[in-house]
Amino acid sequence: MKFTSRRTAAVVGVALAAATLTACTEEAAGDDTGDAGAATESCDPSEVTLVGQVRNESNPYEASWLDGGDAFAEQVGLSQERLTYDGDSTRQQEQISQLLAGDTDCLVMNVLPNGDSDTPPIVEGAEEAGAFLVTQWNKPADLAVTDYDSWLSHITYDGVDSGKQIGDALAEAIGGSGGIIALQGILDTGAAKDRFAGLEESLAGNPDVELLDDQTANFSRAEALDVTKTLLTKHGEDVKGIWAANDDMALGALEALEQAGRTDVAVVGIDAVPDALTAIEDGTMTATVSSDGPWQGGIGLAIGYCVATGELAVEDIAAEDRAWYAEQFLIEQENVGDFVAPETSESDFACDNLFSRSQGAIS
Amino acid sequence: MSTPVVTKPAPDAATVARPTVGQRLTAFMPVIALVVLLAALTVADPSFLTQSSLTAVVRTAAPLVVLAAGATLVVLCGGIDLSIAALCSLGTVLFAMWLPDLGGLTLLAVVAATGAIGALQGLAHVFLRIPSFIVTLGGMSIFGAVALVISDAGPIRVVDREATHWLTLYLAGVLPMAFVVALLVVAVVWTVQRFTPLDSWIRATGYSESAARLASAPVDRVKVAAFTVSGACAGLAAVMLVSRNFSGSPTMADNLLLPAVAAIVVGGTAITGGHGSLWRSLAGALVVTLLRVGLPIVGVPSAYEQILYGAIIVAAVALTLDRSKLLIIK
Amino acid sequence: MNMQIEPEQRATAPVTALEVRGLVKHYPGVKALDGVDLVVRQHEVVGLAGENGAGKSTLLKALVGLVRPDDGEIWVRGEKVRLRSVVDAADHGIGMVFQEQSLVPNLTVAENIVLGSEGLGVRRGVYRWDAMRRLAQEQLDKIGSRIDPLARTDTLTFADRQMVEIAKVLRIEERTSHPPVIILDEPTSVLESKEIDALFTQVRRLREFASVVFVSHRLDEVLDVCDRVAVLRGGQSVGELPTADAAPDQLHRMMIGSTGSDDHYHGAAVEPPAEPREPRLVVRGLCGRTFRDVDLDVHAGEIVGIVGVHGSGREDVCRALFGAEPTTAGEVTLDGEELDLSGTRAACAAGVGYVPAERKTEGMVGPMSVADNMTLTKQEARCSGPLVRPRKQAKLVDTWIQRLSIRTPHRGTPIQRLSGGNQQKVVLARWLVSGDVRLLLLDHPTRGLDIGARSEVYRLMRELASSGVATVLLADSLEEAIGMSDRIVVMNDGRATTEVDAPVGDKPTPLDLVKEMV
Amino acid sequence: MSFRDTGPLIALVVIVGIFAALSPGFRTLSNAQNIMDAAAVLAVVTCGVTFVLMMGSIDLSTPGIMGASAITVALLVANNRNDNELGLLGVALAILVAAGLGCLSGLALVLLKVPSFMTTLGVSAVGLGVATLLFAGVQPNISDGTLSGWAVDRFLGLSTLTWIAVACVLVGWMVQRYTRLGRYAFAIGGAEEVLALSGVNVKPYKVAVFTMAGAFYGLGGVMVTSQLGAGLVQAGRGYDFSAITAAVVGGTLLAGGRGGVLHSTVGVLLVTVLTNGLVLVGVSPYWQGGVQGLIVVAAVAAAVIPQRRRNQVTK
Repeated sequence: MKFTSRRTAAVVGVALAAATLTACTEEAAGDDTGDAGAATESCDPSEVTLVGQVRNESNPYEASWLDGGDAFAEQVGLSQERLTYDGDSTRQQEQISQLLAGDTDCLVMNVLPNGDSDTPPIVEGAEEAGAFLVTQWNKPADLAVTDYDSWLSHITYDGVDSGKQIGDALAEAIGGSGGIIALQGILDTGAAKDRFAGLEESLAGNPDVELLDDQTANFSRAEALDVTKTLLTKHGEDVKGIWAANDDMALGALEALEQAGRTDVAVVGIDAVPDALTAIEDGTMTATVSSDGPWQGGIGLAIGYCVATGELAVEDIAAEDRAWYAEQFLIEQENVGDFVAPETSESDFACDNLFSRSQGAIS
Repeated sequence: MSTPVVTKPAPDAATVARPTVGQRLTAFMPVIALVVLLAALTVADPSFLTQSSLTAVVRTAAPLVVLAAGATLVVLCGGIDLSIAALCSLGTVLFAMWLPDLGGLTLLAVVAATGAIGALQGLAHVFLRIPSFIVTLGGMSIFGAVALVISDAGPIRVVDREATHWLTLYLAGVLPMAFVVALLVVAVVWTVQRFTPLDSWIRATGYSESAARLASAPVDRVKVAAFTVSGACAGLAAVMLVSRNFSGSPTMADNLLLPAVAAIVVGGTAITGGHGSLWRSLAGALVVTLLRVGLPIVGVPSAYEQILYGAIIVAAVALTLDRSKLLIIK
Repeated sequence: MNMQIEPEQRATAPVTALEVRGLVKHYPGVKALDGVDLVVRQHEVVGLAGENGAGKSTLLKALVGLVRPDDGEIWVRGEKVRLRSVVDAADHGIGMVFQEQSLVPNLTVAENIVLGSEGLGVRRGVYRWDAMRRLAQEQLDKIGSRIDPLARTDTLTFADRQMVEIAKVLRIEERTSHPPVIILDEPTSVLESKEIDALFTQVRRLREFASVVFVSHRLDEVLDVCDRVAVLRGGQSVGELPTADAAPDQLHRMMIGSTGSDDHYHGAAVEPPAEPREPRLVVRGLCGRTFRDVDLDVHAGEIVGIVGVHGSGREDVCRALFGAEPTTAGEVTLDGEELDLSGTRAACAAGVGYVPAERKTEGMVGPMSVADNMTLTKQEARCSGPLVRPRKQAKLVDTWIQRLSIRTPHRGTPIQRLSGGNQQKVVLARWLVSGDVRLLLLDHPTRGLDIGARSEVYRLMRELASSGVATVLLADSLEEAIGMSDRIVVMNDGRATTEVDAPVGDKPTPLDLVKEMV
Repeated sequence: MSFRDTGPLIALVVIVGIFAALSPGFRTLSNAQNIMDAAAVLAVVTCGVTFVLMMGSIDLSTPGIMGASAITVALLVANNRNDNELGLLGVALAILVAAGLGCLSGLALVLLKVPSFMTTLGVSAVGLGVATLLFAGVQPNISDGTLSGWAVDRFLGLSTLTWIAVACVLVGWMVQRYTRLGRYAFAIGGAEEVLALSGVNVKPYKVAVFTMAGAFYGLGGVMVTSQLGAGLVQAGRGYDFSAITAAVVGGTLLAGGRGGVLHSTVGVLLVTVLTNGLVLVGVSPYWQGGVQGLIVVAAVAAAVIPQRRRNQVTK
């Protein structure tokens, strides 16, 4: 009796396992959207869904990005769905996969991945669902955009270059020699690493500039304030300059300097946020490198829109325009006036003018 | 003055052994909350209620379910595990690092490693008598640091996707394998709990630790076991995240801590211990996931989304919590 | 003391201070009060007696506004009142000293005394410690206590805390111009005999300026301190007795509604073993935090009582033998084998059982079922292998429910819904279900139980002893210790000082023991 | 004073000693000032959370409430977004908003009977939402002289913010020692049911404690705004757990009924000294979090071990 029941159990178990295996499928059944690859038919312009996704709206740069997206959407008579994931990688993935579970035929996504590692799943998801995707800033170096059909383009700024540019500006500001401290971004991001690599390049070219200390302040103004204060105590008068991986941290460092009563320290950052530009105008900050939020918010959607509506074919996008560095400028007191109010014009987003700001393919 | 002759004159105490309608309803509250929320989202955006959309929700919810299920055991014992998210992040790093060497065994190795780390926390809690809140708060920062150091603070790509491919499959075309695994975890833990003395030990420990100890229930071992399972679940959730993201990263799951605890409480498990179950946490995790992904997808603007999230989560707990078991709400 | 009393009030004929007419209270499935009447006159101590479940606590709760009766009336000095809260009751001059002490442990004595009605002690939300201390001192003076009002309450002894409670309840005098009614709910259940005497002195003092309702399960006490006893049974008033001409038996009969046995301690005397055998439990030179060099022998089938005042260390010895309290030195053997004192699991595995004094917090897990509570300890009783066998468990639990006549609607009922006596029987059954218990350590096993429940516990203890279990008993009262034990060990200041044989027919008197205890 | 009370203080002294021995930069007067300044915001926030913990509740609403008050104050004092120039009145209004949010957690706790863990989590999300709404995409920078002066002006070597923190600790201690609110918060943690039996309605006190805690967080948010010269939605990020850690390390019991503002302040100093010392000693930024976690556990363990009892309940 016992024996038979055990045999029955075994049979049932094997049967179940077999059923399980045969029932496994690569993708969910249901909507017939996923005919992998870019949709061959073009969408009616009014059917295109535009989605912009950034970390949060409580950051001026990213808020301006979404506003740029809205401006573009308005230009083509649509509206943009604004998504934010609060700097939470898992939440970003969750939102994307939920988005892709809906109607993806004419979906255009302009996404700021939270970190390098967040890009592959987004790309694969979009590819599978056939949604048009443009990513910005973060991408693993070995992931090639040209391997995909739905992933139209990846845009970023050359972090190594910007890190080096402001490093050089800082070296110049402190007279070519002296100690500096560096405030790193979130350690787990490509931007932070590239920018720091740029600083190291700059240091190599300025042998008399000494890096006294580097600490992370996680791209945060508040953390930069505390870290800078502590480092100022540690190194005292030796600190001649502060290199920050973004403007928010540079602004935090400025506050720390003010509180410590130090006016002899040069500060540089990256991103050209409005407050930093004001500080450069006032002369309290030395330099920053521009990145253009409103343009980034618009251009990603524009590329997707042009492809979705058939005005541009994926095959026609040159390989060097699939992953490219956008134009950036070193902003110092002399030229700050040109950047205080960044403007985008409709012509920036015209389908035949999409890649005008390219500084070359990402190497 | 009467002179009755019966020996036991008092009326037989409470003849009600069966749960009342209200009590039965409380047991199903998490599911009711889930259905109501789903209905509300559908009203807000009718296209939300599609099969593929629901499939995506459960797929998304899988790691959260596993995390919450493990931590539920600790909560049932009257403690709390704040380290699950950091441990899960560490798990993703370990998985990505070990995969090239260990191949198919990596999953087991990661689950075993995180389980062992969980056990270590349990031992520290039990033998040093440090409140679990502190032990796991410390664990949270320690695991975060370890993950940062061994990964060199960067994501580690997983090249060999075959190892986690099975988790991305769909059972019968609709059920994501990850969710099936999550269901299995809940079912297995629940079954083990249900059919062994563990269930009564855990509840006794949660309701009244000193009574359980004086009844010679193996309180210390039960607690260590709960932390071990919680750790192992964090490892399994880590594998699920890796299968989704094709990489491990030292901060990948850090933001899942509060959603996981919220899932447990929304499910109606008492944060003070004793009362609750893993099934409730399953429903809770689905509610939290719906809130996290559903609100923005149906088009609630970011600022209002947070306000709504805050309000709904409090309302959901107000619904699901069985207050008859709790005298004082702290 | 009693400065507030106007002489003529005391002189006049007894005025009714409080009257209860036909009070009814239903709970789901139970009629807790079924038409209770009670009259309390001024300057009178009224005892309230009744078995557990007779409705005493519900009646008291109704009197202080914690329970709203479904029917019936409460009259205070000729005025019909509706009591909605403790404050309401206090405004009408009714206050209660609760059975479970109701002091906040981490506040000072002064704060506890004025808690909820700080009066001058707080001005616009700000404490004025001087005024508060004075207020508290006034109350403490009323009962002639010397407790420091600024001491933290959790540093006081149990008896002192009881005094603080009484001082606290006397605050209601300030809310009413009339003499108050003070309710004492089981005030003696955790006091030692000396402390009880002090309490009784207080009760007699209280009578000078207040009325007192005194509830105790110890009938001798009730008869001792009260002027009159009202008896409740099954939620009904079954009558009252003037204490002057009442005997405990008479009262007992009224309570249980039949003639109980005269001496509830000794059912049947156990034949002492013919020849002295090796003792089952041998303790030599046991030392711990609160006790030193304790020697103790307990034979199989023997009940050994340990008596001592608070601080004698007897509770800790008991817990140490169960592995729940660390020891620093000493040898303990059980049936010749060394007993592992490293933890409760080891003790349990060796066949030692322990019933803690704090039933509600240490003895049972309130929200869990009778069955789960009963089988929490011995896994073999409900499992085969690692798996729980629900049917096996149910059968066993039902057997023991029947054997110990535990009154519960169902084995799945949460134990907290049972009456105290039935709860205690479940806790005891926990050690019996596997049938391998060799030594039982009973720490106040009858605390808070009524007579009926107590005699059942006594009967059970006897049965276990006659089946060969060795028992160590920390009794609730000296009488209980004397009545139940075959031998009594007196502990004094952490040492076992004296041993007194107490065979049936040759029992020592309480006085003999008290001399040794202090 | 028992060991439990003095333990954290001893730990503080020991850690200060170790860092002083290891790092010359640590032993300077300017670093001492630095530590005090860095501890200011955390001290104020911890004051608030201490009262909640004393009741045995928990409060995770700090990030949301601080964010809301930071943005509110930045928009109400002289700033680059609008023409408001309310000065100190703006500060008061921001604190009022924060107190209102705190009140909301308290009300949800007593009216809906939802555990504080969840109500405060919810209120935190609400606070962040309100902050994001007010933020509206443009960083409000303050130009109000008084407010930005708080972070810069010094008196006896310490910035005004630090003196505000000192005042808060004093006020907190007075509230705890001399007001009914403070003593009842303490009593609620000790034996809530007894208060009810004594005829005290604890609900208003619970709401009041959460409201007061909210006000403290609000002041914390204002202080962060003063430090940074701008209103940030993320002004309170991380303060929830660091404040609770500081309070617990200082000897305030999570279960309630023990500890207090002074204990917590010792905890705040301990945590701040650790952060500061680790950077000065040159511990890799990767490891800092871990070392901090380890030391916190060790500190609590050292305080707990001497009082270990068998059969003791640890949650």
